[in-house]
Amino acid sequence: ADTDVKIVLNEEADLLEPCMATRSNIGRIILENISETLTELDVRGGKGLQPRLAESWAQQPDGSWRFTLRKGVKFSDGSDFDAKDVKFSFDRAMDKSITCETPRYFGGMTVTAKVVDDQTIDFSADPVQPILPLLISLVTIVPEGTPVSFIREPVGTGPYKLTDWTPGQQIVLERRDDYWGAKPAVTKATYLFRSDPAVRAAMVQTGEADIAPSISQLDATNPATDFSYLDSETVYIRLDHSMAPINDLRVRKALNMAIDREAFVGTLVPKGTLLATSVFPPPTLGWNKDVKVPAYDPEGAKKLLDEAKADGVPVDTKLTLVARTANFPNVTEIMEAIQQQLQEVGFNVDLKFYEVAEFEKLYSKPYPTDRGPMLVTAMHDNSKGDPVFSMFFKYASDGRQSGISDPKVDGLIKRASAATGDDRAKLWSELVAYLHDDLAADVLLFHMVGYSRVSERVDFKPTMATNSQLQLSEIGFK
Amino acid sequence: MLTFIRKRALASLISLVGLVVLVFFLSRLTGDPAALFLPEDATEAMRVQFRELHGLNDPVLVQFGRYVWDLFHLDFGDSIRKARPAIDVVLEAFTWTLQLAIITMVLVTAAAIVVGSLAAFRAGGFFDRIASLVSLIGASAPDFWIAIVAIVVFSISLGWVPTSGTGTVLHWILPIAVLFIRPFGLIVQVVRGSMISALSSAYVKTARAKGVRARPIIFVHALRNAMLPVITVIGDQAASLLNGAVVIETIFGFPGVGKLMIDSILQRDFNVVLAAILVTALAIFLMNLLIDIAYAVLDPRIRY
Amino acid sequence: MAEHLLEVRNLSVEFHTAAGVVKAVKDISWYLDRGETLAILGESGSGKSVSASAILDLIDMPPGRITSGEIRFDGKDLLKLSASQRRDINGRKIAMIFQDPLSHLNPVYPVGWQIVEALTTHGVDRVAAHAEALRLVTRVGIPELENALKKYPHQFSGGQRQRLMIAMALAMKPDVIIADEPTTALDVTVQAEVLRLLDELQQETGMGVLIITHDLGVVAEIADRVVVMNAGEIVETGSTREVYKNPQHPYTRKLIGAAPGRGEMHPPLETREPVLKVRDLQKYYSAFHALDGVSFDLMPGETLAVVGESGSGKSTLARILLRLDEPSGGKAFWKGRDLFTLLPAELFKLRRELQMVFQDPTQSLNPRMTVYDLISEAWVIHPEILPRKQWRSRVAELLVQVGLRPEHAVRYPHQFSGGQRQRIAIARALALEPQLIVCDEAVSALDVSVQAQVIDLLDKLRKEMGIAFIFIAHDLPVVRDFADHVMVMQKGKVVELGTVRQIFEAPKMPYTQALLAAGLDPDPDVQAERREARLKLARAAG
Amino acid sequence: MTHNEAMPETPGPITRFARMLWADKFALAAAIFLLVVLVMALIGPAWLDAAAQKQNLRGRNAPPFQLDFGWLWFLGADALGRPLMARIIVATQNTMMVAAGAVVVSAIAGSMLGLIAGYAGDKVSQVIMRVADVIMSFPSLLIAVIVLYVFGPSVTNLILILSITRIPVYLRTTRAEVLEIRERMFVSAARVMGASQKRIIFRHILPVVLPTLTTIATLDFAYVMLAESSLSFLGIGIQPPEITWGLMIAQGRQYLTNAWWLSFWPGLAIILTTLSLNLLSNWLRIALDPVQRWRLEMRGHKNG
Ligand SMILES: Nc1ncnc2c1ncn2[C@@H]1O[C@H](COP(=O)(O)OP(=O)(O)OP(=O)(O)O)[C@@H](O)[C@H]1O
Ligand SMILES: Nc1ncnc2c1ncn2[C@@H]1O[C@H](COP(=O)(O)OP(=O)(O)OP(=O)(O)O)[C@@H](O)[C@H]1O
Ligand SMILES: [Mg+2]
Ligand SMILES: [Mg+2]
Repeated sequence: ADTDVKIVLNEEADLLEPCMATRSNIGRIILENISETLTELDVRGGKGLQPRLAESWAQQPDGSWRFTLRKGVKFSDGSDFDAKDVKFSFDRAMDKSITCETPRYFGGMTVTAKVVDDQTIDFSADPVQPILPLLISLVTIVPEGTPVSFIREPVGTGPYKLTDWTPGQQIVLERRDDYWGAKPAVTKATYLFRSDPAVRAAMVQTGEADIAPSISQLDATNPATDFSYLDSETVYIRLDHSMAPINDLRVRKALNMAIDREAFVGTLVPKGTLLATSVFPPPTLGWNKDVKVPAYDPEGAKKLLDEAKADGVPVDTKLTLVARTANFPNVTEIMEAIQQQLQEVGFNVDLKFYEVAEFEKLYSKPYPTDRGPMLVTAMHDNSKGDPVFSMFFKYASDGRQSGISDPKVDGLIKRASAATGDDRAKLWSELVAYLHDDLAADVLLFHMVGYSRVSERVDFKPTMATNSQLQLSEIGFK
Repeated sequence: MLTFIRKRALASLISLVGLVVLVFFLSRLTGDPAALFLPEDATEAMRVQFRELHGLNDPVLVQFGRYVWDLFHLDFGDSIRKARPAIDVVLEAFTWTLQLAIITMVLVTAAAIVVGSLAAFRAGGFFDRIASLVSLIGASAPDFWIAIVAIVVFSISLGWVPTSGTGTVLHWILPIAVLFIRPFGLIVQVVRGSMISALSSAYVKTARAKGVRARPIIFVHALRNAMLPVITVIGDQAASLLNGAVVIETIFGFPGVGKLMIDSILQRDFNVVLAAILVTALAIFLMNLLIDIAYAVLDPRIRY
Repeated sequence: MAEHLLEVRNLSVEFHTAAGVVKAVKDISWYLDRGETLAILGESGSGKSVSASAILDLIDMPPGRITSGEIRFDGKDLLKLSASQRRDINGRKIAMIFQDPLSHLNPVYPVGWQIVEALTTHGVDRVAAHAEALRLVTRVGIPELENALKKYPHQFSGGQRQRLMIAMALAMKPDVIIADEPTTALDVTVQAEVLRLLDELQQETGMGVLIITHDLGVVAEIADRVVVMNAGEIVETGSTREVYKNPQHPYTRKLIGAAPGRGEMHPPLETREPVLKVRDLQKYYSAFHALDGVSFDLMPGETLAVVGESGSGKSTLARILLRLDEPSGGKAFWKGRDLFTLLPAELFKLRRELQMVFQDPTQSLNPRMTVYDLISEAWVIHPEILPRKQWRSRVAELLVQVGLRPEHAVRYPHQFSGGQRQRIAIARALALEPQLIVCDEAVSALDVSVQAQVIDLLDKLRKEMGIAFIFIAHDLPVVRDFADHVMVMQKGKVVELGTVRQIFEAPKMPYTQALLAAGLDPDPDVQAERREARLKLARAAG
Repeated sequence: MTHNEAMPETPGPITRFARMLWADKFALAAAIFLLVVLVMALIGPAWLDAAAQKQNLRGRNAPPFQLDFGWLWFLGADALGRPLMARIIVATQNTMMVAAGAVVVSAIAGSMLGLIAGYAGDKVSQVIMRVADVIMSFPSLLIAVIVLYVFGPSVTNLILILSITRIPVYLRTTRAEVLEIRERMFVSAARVMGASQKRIIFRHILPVVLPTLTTIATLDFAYVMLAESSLSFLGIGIQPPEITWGLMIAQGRQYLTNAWWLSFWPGLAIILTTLSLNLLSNWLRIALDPVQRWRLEMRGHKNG
């Protein structure tokens, strides 16, 4: 029918497990389409955290959070939605016998849910969590009694229900008539899967699909259908501060100054790409607009290196520039260019590409003991609106992917995590500035831009969130 | 012949067992599925829990014992990523691959034999030169070129066929056409070479003396004598199709076993890898058996 | 002047080779009339087969080239017809029996299929063709009929293959049949049958027969006229009688003079310790007994001729003695050692002492090796025989000894005539200086003059070096001249074994007697008398 | 008497083959092209490495057929503005090393095993063939991942992986032919002369199989050159900034519709190399076959 859409994605969902909805290939299909959450972060209007299945929430004096739930909500299997479902869903997602993604957001704290009545539920966290409502936006709600193991046929409260899944071919969602909220325009959505970006773009062109998220910049040639958007991914080079010569500040600064970031934009990375000053992208809380991208200054870099050398820093040591194959578009060329730019100021750089598993060994702790000084190029995704999802892992002394160990950083992270409101934003900003300007903790490169192709019959504007979710209710027809 | 098949089946069974053992142990040397399945910022607790859940903490021998035990009960284990029986996942994909392989190989075989034989009949002639040139260029060009150019021309510009996917007969045309090219080029060359010698044999003279027409001389008298290397190469090409046509599957969104296998290997989804290898191996073993029988059928001088 | 059925005028054929142009046929002319039999006699390698091939458009051009001439058939010049017109004539109007049946039968199809095809190609329907094929193989005397049609060429004996070839050629009852050495591998009784069959068909259909042969007896038996070729040219033509009684050209005279079967028979040998003892040898092909208890002794320097029915197991015996096939039972001792239980190393030593000349020379020569390589391979394998320096001269010497020329050394097997290949095979066997040579129809494709030369050579070697021969042959005059002992075989069994004199002068067994009686005499008059007598007998019986 | 004078002196094999090569102009062109490739492989990196590595983002994806920057830019520039011509020349060495290495290793190993399997006893043959079955059904990517983890990345390992997967074709083809050829009479004749198994295999059987093997090998060249790049993404073997033609094609893949020259020229290089090898192997097939050789010998002499 005219109100059907076809969406072509780059990879098929392995599962349709609600508790794995934070994984993009699953989330783009089910998040807020089939499985809803209590709260929802609005990226489109910049309105911050919005109610979804919860009508409101407030922090209790003891630091716990009370959520008041929406009435008259039904799951697609006909059962009613109440606080018991919420508790069940949370406990299920945190259960040890199922390896959901949810626990990763609740690391370092213990959270317990307590049903107050059918429409009310309390979440208490130890230590107290100022951003608990934000974290709760990552917990999808399933009906009580859902098996505590991965499922393939999700039941949710969302506006759509799963009607067909032919593995390898398609997934079909159809609109529910008994949805609690406003009726979306799309009646039926068919998801198709093609790994080749050129083919995805072509499918919209030939009318075989209506929406193709993440096409290649090169194929985005038609302004009428192709949209670019900041896609919440940040590319940076993680530096290992425990190794000479990288343990020297001058060397790290030189690394930063040696790279001509501007030159990449519009060439190897698309126009619109932002130069990064932190590992999370701009709309996130605490993004610091005062921190400036280091100027491209090869002469300055050389000078710094000379100084360091004069002080006995072994600047000639071979540095290994590590990257993951096919990590982001043009990764090979970008890395080759960076290698050359570093070499031009006098670094001795070896370039190495690794497959995911091998790369993972170098990227995450425990690092191999026989590693030399490494520059690990990685891409990090944070579309959740708060730096907490990045900073601990990337910079805390015992952060899993941290290359530094700095007491001041540890302290700031701790404080910021516990703070709320403007305070929180300020602390994060301070941390960003400290990392960037004082420590030169790593070589931040780009906030990446994604391209989507949307057929002209469909009214849809991709956003930063399109990477991880694609709400059918946001799609209209022209 | 029957004893031959029986002996052969037994030997194949042994190699199948060998294959399982080999793949099982070797694949476990290649890293930890936990790191790949879990998000990069997963906590250590999650990792431990994951390994526990999938029995990856046990000694490898225990894991192997368990696997074999399950295998005896026709249980190939579950896919870690897909949380469903590995064998279901594999069979789904393999059905597609099998169809694709069979259709392609039938077409390739027929076409390559005709073209190769005709090329050999007038070796060095115009047809020979053109046929060889075209088939060789096709066979040595990168397959994604052909695939993408085919999509641009036939789907986007001409709109004759859909770009990709499955469903209708039209969907099959491009993938098969692209898959066709390399085996075609190779087999044309092998047929041609083999036929040149066969056509200069004395028995071909006899046939000419009998007044046999050119066509039966080529396709009846000479061809059967030239078939041994040809069916071997056909078998080889069929085997690589059975192992999955990755580029085709990737570009045309064809849900075959090739991409499944690659993804599973890269994600260390061992149960799927093992099941996929077992299934394709079974098909390949069977095919090789048929080919070996075909040798003896084609050439009565061959004895086993 | 009336048109002849088939007429060759001024035909010349040459071949291109790496070493230059070989003029195989030089300006020859002859004709054949309806109901007539023309025999082409001539030296081996004189262009007989090539000229026959030219008639059927079988010469590969290039490298071959018909440089001049006409081939007129039915009023048309064949050389000017289109390929498809010639195809229609081939097999239906003109058919050919090839000299070398093994390589000329398609190895991967049952012989029945191949005969049927000769018929269906020209429009006979399949069922009728099958019945006809059955009738044809019956007429050429193949045993186990129905089953035989399903067998493959390699499952037949040399003579049987030749008969299948004949059946195939006769299938369409052609106007002209070209028979290239059609009886070389046939024992005399079968040969007689085949010749009679040709004769009958000729009576029935009035076909013309062109028979290429070196067997003067065959010529005397069936030919009306004779053409004698030497070195690519026709040196003499005339009626059979004329040519035999009054040969003009020296080559013809030499040929007739060389006809075997008139020399002294070998005196009995003094008994010595046998080098080879064969006891109760058995060979089964599933239920079929190809060899059924064969025993004999062989002394050094002795020639044991093995004669007998085609398909009686002679080649099988040879192959088993050389360990090319495994016996199903029995024993054989070479100088006291059990041949069949030798270890590989011992076998290797033994290989030098035992050699074989195969019945199908074409197939036994590696097509990718030059004659020089083929012969000198013996010394590569057994370097102790001859220092490398002398290889070239020794190859040349061997070639000359078997009647070839040293310049042939650089050619490849396919560039030779049937008889020439046979001689290459003999030269190769001699190169090893063995103590026993098994000759399986080793001289059957040679014209009598060359044959005599080769036999003389073998006899000399036998005398001088004590080489023993197992000489499988069907050509009784040759056997008579060369053998010490004769073993007569039938159906896998030895029916009679004795000295030449015993066998030829006082044969005991009826089969031996029949064999001797069926022998042909080179003298056309003698042969005519015998034929007359036979006819009378037949009439009396009928 | 001496016959030495009488035996004609043939021209030495080199002049003979040169003459035959001259007679086939296609093969001659192929030989010259391959010679050029060989020279490039030898001197390319030393000669043009600097030019091939020099990036120039302003000249990125510069279109071909312009001489503004110099002849090295005649084929255009890649995504980093490096001249494609220089890169193709420099890449020749790595490409040839890997491709020739893998093809030669697999062809030799495969055909040797095939000869053994075809000629040796039942047991040995059964073992070899079943192992080949196993290799045939072992996905090459898995072999690659395993080798990568067990032995670490290196060019030798890359060659090893590529060749292991191609062994079965050669093996099976060789064996099939041996089964038939060993029944031929000239093999019996050689046995009667006391030829050792080695001699029979190499002197009598191998020459008959060889042409088919070279035909397969030439096309495998193309296959290996393309497959190599798909393994480099695992981090095995040749990696940027080192280059091979396969890698260049892979890198140019995404530009196929915008800047076709990025992958076209290296693709063309592969096609031309394969084509040349094949033309040459077809020529060799005829040159080595006495029955066919006239095709080459005639042409030189007269317009036949
Ligand atoms: N392809 C060829 N290349 C070169 N020479 C050839 C070729 N074919 C035949 N010849 C030569 O042509 C001559 C005639 O050969 P042909 O086969 O006609 O002899 P023939 O008279 O049938 O002899 P035989 O009685 O031995 O069969 C021979 O000297 C042979 O060497
Ligand atoms: N491979 C085989 N399979 C079945 N039967 C065979 C096979 N080889 C030979 N025979 C049969 O064995 C018998 C003896 O064959 P052999 O070749 O020894 O005969 P021969 O005495 O040499 O005859 P000829 O004089 O015709 O050459 C024949 O009847 C033949 O049909
Ligand atoms: Mg002849
Ligand atoms: Mg015989």
